[in-house]
Amino acid sequence: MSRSLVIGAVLSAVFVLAALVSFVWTPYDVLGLDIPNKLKEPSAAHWLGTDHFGRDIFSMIMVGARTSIAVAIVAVGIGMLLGVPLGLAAAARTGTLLDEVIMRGNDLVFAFPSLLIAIMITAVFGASAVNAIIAIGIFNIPVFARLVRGAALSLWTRDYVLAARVSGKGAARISLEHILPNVTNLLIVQGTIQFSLGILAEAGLSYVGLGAQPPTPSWGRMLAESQTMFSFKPHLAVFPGLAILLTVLGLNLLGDGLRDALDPRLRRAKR
Amino acid sequence: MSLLRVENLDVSIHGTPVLKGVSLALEAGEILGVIGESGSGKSMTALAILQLLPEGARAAGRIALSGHDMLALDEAALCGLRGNEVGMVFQEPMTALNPIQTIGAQVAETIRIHEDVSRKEALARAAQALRRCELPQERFPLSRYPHELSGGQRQRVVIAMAIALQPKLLIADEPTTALDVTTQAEILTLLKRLAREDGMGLMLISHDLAVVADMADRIVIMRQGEVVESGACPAIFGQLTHPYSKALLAASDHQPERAGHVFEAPLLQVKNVVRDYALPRAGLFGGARKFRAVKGVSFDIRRGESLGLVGESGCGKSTLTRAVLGLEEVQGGEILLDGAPVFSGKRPNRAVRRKMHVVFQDPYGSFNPRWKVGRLVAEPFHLLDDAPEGRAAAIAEALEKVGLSGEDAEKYIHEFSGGQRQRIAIARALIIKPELIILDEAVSALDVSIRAQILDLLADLGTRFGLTYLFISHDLSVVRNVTDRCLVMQAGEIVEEGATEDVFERPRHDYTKQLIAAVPQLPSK
Amino acid sequence: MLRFVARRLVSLLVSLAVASCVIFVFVEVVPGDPAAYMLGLNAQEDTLNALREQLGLNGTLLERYLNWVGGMLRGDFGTSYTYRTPVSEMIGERMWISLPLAIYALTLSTLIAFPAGIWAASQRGSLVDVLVMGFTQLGVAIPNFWFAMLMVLLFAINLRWFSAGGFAGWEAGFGPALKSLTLPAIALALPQASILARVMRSSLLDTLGEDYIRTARAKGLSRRQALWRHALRNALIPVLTIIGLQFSFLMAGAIIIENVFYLPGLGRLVFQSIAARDLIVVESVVMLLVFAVIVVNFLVDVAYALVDPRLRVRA
Amino acid sequence: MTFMKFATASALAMMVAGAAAAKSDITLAMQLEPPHLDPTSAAAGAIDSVLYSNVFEGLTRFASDGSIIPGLAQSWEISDDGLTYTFKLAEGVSFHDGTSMDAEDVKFSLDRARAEDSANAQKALFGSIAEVEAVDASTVKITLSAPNGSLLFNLAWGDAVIVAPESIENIKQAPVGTGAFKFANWVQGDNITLERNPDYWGTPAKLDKVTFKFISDPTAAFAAVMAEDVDVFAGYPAPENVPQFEADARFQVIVGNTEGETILSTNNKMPPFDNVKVRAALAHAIDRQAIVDGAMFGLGTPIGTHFAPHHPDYVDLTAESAYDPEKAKALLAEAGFGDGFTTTLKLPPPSYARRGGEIIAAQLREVGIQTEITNLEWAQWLEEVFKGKDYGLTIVSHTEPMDIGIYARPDYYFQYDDAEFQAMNTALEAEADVAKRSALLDKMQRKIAGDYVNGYLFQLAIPTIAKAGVRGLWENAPTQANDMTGVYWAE
Repeated sequence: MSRSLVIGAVLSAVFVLAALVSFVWTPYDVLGLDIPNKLKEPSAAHWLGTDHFGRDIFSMIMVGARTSIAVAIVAVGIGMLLGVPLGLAAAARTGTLLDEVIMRGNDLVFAFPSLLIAIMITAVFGASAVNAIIAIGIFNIPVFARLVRGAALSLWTRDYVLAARVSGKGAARISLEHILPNVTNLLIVQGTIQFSLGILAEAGLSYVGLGAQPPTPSWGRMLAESQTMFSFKPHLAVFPGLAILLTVLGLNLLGDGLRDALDPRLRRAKR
Repeated sequence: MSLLRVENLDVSIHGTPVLKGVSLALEAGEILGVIGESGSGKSMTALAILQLLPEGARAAGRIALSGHDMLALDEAALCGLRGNEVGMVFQEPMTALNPIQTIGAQVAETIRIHEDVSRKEALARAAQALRRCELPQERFPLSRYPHELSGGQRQRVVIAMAIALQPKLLIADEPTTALDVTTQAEILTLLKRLAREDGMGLMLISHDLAVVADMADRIVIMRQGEVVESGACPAIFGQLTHPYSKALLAASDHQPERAGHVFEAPLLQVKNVVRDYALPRAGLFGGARKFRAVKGVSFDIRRGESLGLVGESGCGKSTLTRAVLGLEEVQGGEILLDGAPVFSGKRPNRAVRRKMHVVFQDPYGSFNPRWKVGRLVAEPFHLLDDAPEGRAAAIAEALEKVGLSGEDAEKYIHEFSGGQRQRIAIARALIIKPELIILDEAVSALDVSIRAQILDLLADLGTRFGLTYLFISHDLSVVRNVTDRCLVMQAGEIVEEGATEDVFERPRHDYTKQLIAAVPQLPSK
Repeated sequence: MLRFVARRLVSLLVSLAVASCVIFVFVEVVPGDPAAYMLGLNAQEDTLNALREQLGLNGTLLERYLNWVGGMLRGDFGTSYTYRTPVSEMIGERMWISLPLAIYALTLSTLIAFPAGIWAASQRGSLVDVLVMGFTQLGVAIPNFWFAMLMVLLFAINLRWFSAGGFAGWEAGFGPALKSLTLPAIALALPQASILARVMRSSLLDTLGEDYIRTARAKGLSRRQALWRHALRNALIPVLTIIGLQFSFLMAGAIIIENVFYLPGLGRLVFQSIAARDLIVVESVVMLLVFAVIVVNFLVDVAYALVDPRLRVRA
Repeated sequence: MTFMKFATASALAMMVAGAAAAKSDITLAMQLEPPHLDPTSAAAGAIDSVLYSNVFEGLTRFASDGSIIPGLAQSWEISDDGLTYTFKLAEGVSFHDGTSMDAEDVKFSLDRARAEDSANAQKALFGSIAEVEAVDASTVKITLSAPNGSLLFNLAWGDAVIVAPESIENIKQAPVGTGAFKFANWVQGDNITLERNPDYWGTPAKLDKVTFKFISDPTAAFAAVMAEDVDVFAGYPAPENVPQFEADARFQVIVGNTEGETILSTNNKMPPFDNVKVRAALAHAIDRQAIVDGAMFGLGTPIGTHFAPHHPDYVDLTAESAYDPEKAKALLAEAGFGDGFTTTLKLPPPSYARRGGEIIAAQLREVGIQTEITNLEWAQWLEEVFKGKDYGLTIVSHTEPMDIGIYARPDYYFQYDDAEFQAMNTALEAEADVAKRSALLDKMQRKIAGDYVNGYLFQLAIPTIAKAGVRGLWENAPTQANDMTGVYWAE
């Protein structure tokens, strides 16, 4: 067990736990406002203080974790669900038109400035967590498609694939039985990394007001709303910021740790 | 005093010993052959001499290279010696050169590091060195990049680098293993010549007894990090004492017992088969270009027969194999197994495929690491329309046939050695009781002793189940020992065909003659 | 080499064509009537129509697309609905902020990343390596807008070393202009540098494991010599890719940072234009950015071929 | 923790900050940038904020207290039937391009504004004008189709300023007016600069140069002021910072009132809001003070009707809709919504709306009304809410002065259609007598309050943050303007 794996696992676990617990319990109700108690510094009553509506920041961070994690997970899910089959197909039919189309399509998506697209999507369909998910998810598709294609191409040259063909198996079946199981490690590793990127992206989007809508708490919006106040109430900006930083850090470390643990052979550049 | 003297050298990597008390000596102008199978520590010995051991390795003992105590010298001093006093040639010419530097620059570098000379002069001397390695500038300008050269040519560049400064000692670690037999012969003669010309000591490391036997003045046989036997060559072959070296010698030229009835009726018929590949389009509007890998090949295999197919890399034998297996459609001619086409109506003919299977070269690449052996072995059942009942029994049976046990079905492939894996591969081939088994370089990656065992197994199975073999290999000596008839393939064509014995004793085609001449011979006992 | 370039050029053109369609359709479905936005609460229907006519908002989708593309080919990006000035001019102005900012940030990140990555790789496992990797981990994880906020608080509000934002304008002189871009550039560069350093390191480690490094050592090169003469240039290829990606990201992805520092750059222009439904501006700028990305990637590919002779033949 | 260090550091910084030396130029920041510079063809208040009375002048104009005073028209006579107004123009007035301003220009401007194809956003202002004629170079006669008590008021609007036919062509980029400042330069997306007009007909401006900087983002605004990048921030967008600035010797804070009635607009045609009981329940469910404190950090005056408190005719009706959740629940029950209902709450960008929205949502939740909050850009808001009338509730500040008339427009976005009120409004428009107008206005205020047409929240206050040395700024904003003509630096 490498150091980074442990630290990463712990950090990530903490926030996932916080998110889960927030479903059943939070120190305070994050929807109930308490204007008289606004902008309180951290104290015994409010461990991380209160925001400009007197809401308990600790509770909001817990629920915020829920939002970020949910958005990121679904976004990565979309990326995998669509990206992996595309990558497998491209590799199975390499050199053909299909392959060409898929890869060019990927390049095209990559060519679009992601944040702008996110903004445009929300401009069309209105700002909401769902649209944030879509916006982030779209850009996960090519990531996985490329990853899988690359890995699959090298797997297709293996003799055991040839053996499977000799045993009369078709491309689809081989992709499923031989290729996919052998790229899962890669997927797990890349998955965690995209997950952390997703959290960062969600924070960015909700920071510019395109993420989850109020009153649902979200880390990015907590930062945005506290911006004008953090010069005299630093805790408003410090804690949500740290929450993002630590979660992303945790996931990245976890990703690296998994990479080394699962497969020493692929010490590849992360991005 | 001798040029190189290694005295009870111990090397351990992260604590695990890899060399145990290795001692050997090499005089100037002498050729020392170091023989051993994988894991014998022969390469580690070489690296130890250059002090290029991998990280975490520690060496004890004594290495004296023309007076220098290699273990005592500091890094700077060592850099001064490497390439200057001692040069080294590695096994894999394809990766041993920096892909983005010209061969000229890379050879010249050796000179410029050790001597303060102008770039111009260094290049001039690099040109000489290359010429000595039979890469004259007229045909191979210094401005060439590695990827523009063949494997043999690259190996020559590597050698040129090593001998550019006429070092006292040249270490060649499996310099020809990755090369075709004819190229191998050329490289070996080259090395020999250079050694003689410069009165240079040459340490030739190889797994192949024959290769060394041809060249060496003295021989060292290693096994599991120890020297088991050494002596003058060829005399030593007469008086081998250590059982391992005896076994090794025997295995190197092993002839398995084969008894089996060969019928007249052909099992596989290949009728002037043509196979084309589409090349990347020339330019944007250039039409699709084709490369013809197999040019109208015809041959038959009789039932119960073992047919050899020899040829050097790129001669088209792998392509032909895939065509025979019905993996790819052919552009001309037809392939009949038991009278039925393997490939009919755009799609492989499953009914026919059941009658043949294949064993590949690489024991490590031919199994899905995530599957249990049982599932791997059973994969060919997919060819049957209805998987047979008693699947488990069938798997166990197949495994036992190849000398493994039924329990092994529950294990994963990484728990097995190379030889065992090849047995599993054979089990996989046997499980649906095919008539034809295609052995595609099936034993090429194995150490000689293991190879011998596998060859015996194949022979035994052949007799017991009346199997027919198509034995594809670049290794002529093996083909000679295990086939009844053989085909010689060159550039997509069959240039010679006949009973193995005749082909080897009385080759008719020039190419065949070359091939056979190039095969290194063991001294007859 | 030529064939290689030609091939890439063709696919470049194709992607551009497709991209333009995607963008246009996308932007056209954005709800919201620019005219209504411009005339506001008490506007009357006839006035709105008059304005729409002026803006050429009435007309079929295809007509408008062809006009748009045709215009761009002639270098005419149309006229902004809200500002009523040629879009090309607006882009021109904003470009003089976004482009220098991107270059500035990229230079910073490269200047940080290369030494860090090389150093870490050359001393793998050492304290240096651990530290560099640690910092890059932080750099990758920190949300750059948050980082920006912290920097403003420290350097602008408290220390007053830099102005909190805005752009001095090049007419104010090179120094001041650069100064006003410094904090944003740092905010952008930090995460990029971290990524780049990591790539540099792992790519170097990969090449250091190659056979030809061993060959070089056998020639008598020291570790350091082998690294500089043989490993580095080979390791550059993946690094180039990232630099390419980062440049295009910096051109467009600076939106948030441009907002934090209220720099009137391209990203912010789009952001405002979408809010104002100034569709023609949105279309053109996004198209421009996409164009930039695609061209940069193309250049990167060509750069590969320059670094790696193998690619020159492999068309 | 490091932040504490920052805090002390900044405290020090504030102490050592020296007073600004007298300067002849000033940088004034505001949130919104004008789309273009023609006040007569767009609603964007930003245009007036930059140009009103600085570059462009009308016949009449607003004084800082909201009263109407002579502008380019030195004096006027109103016929007894109230149908003809005769304006005497100031002498020797010339536009910045040197062309002289005379009656013809006035006729041109007004006719242009009320023409068929006019793009004037406030066309209604000129609805009652039948004819404009230039009697002589310095006399203009305006004839009305019907008496209009608010004509002088209407003519003071930024949309009614006098422009010249010679320069109308490029007005959007290079505005040419008669004001004390001339337009100098516009760096789009960043700033607009004005220069003193040396040959101004009236009292010349004290400053040589005024730079209007556009900073939309509140954080950036805060940073800009704190870092003293700007001398004045008019309409400072983050009230939460006001206490900080008040505590900071470097700055003065001017909190002025505006014409902005901030209301919880209610879609009167959409069930259940078509039921007056439900609307009443809304009104009682809202705690105005909490909103003023939470959203505006104490800035702003609670209002009980759609009328500016600082206006002499204002009636305080806040008691009518006092905060009383229990009563609200009761009313809902009566209306048959005992267990509440769900509706939409669509919020435009300004913080009063976004923050106020969250607070109101929480308050309505208390009485069982669930709200789905959607944050909209202005363009979307205009599309969906204002034009499409696709909303349940929204929050917006109506900054047009004396705009109670909008309640007489049944097609207006909150769709209040009441014959009685419309009658009152027609009467008001025809009425010129001050006393009678007051009486009417009183009735109208009570009427809409009694019908609980909208939730009346508070009168928007604009904090203006300025360097300590700045003098002569308008305190209140009777119209959206930053009149810089009287501004100067104290020694």
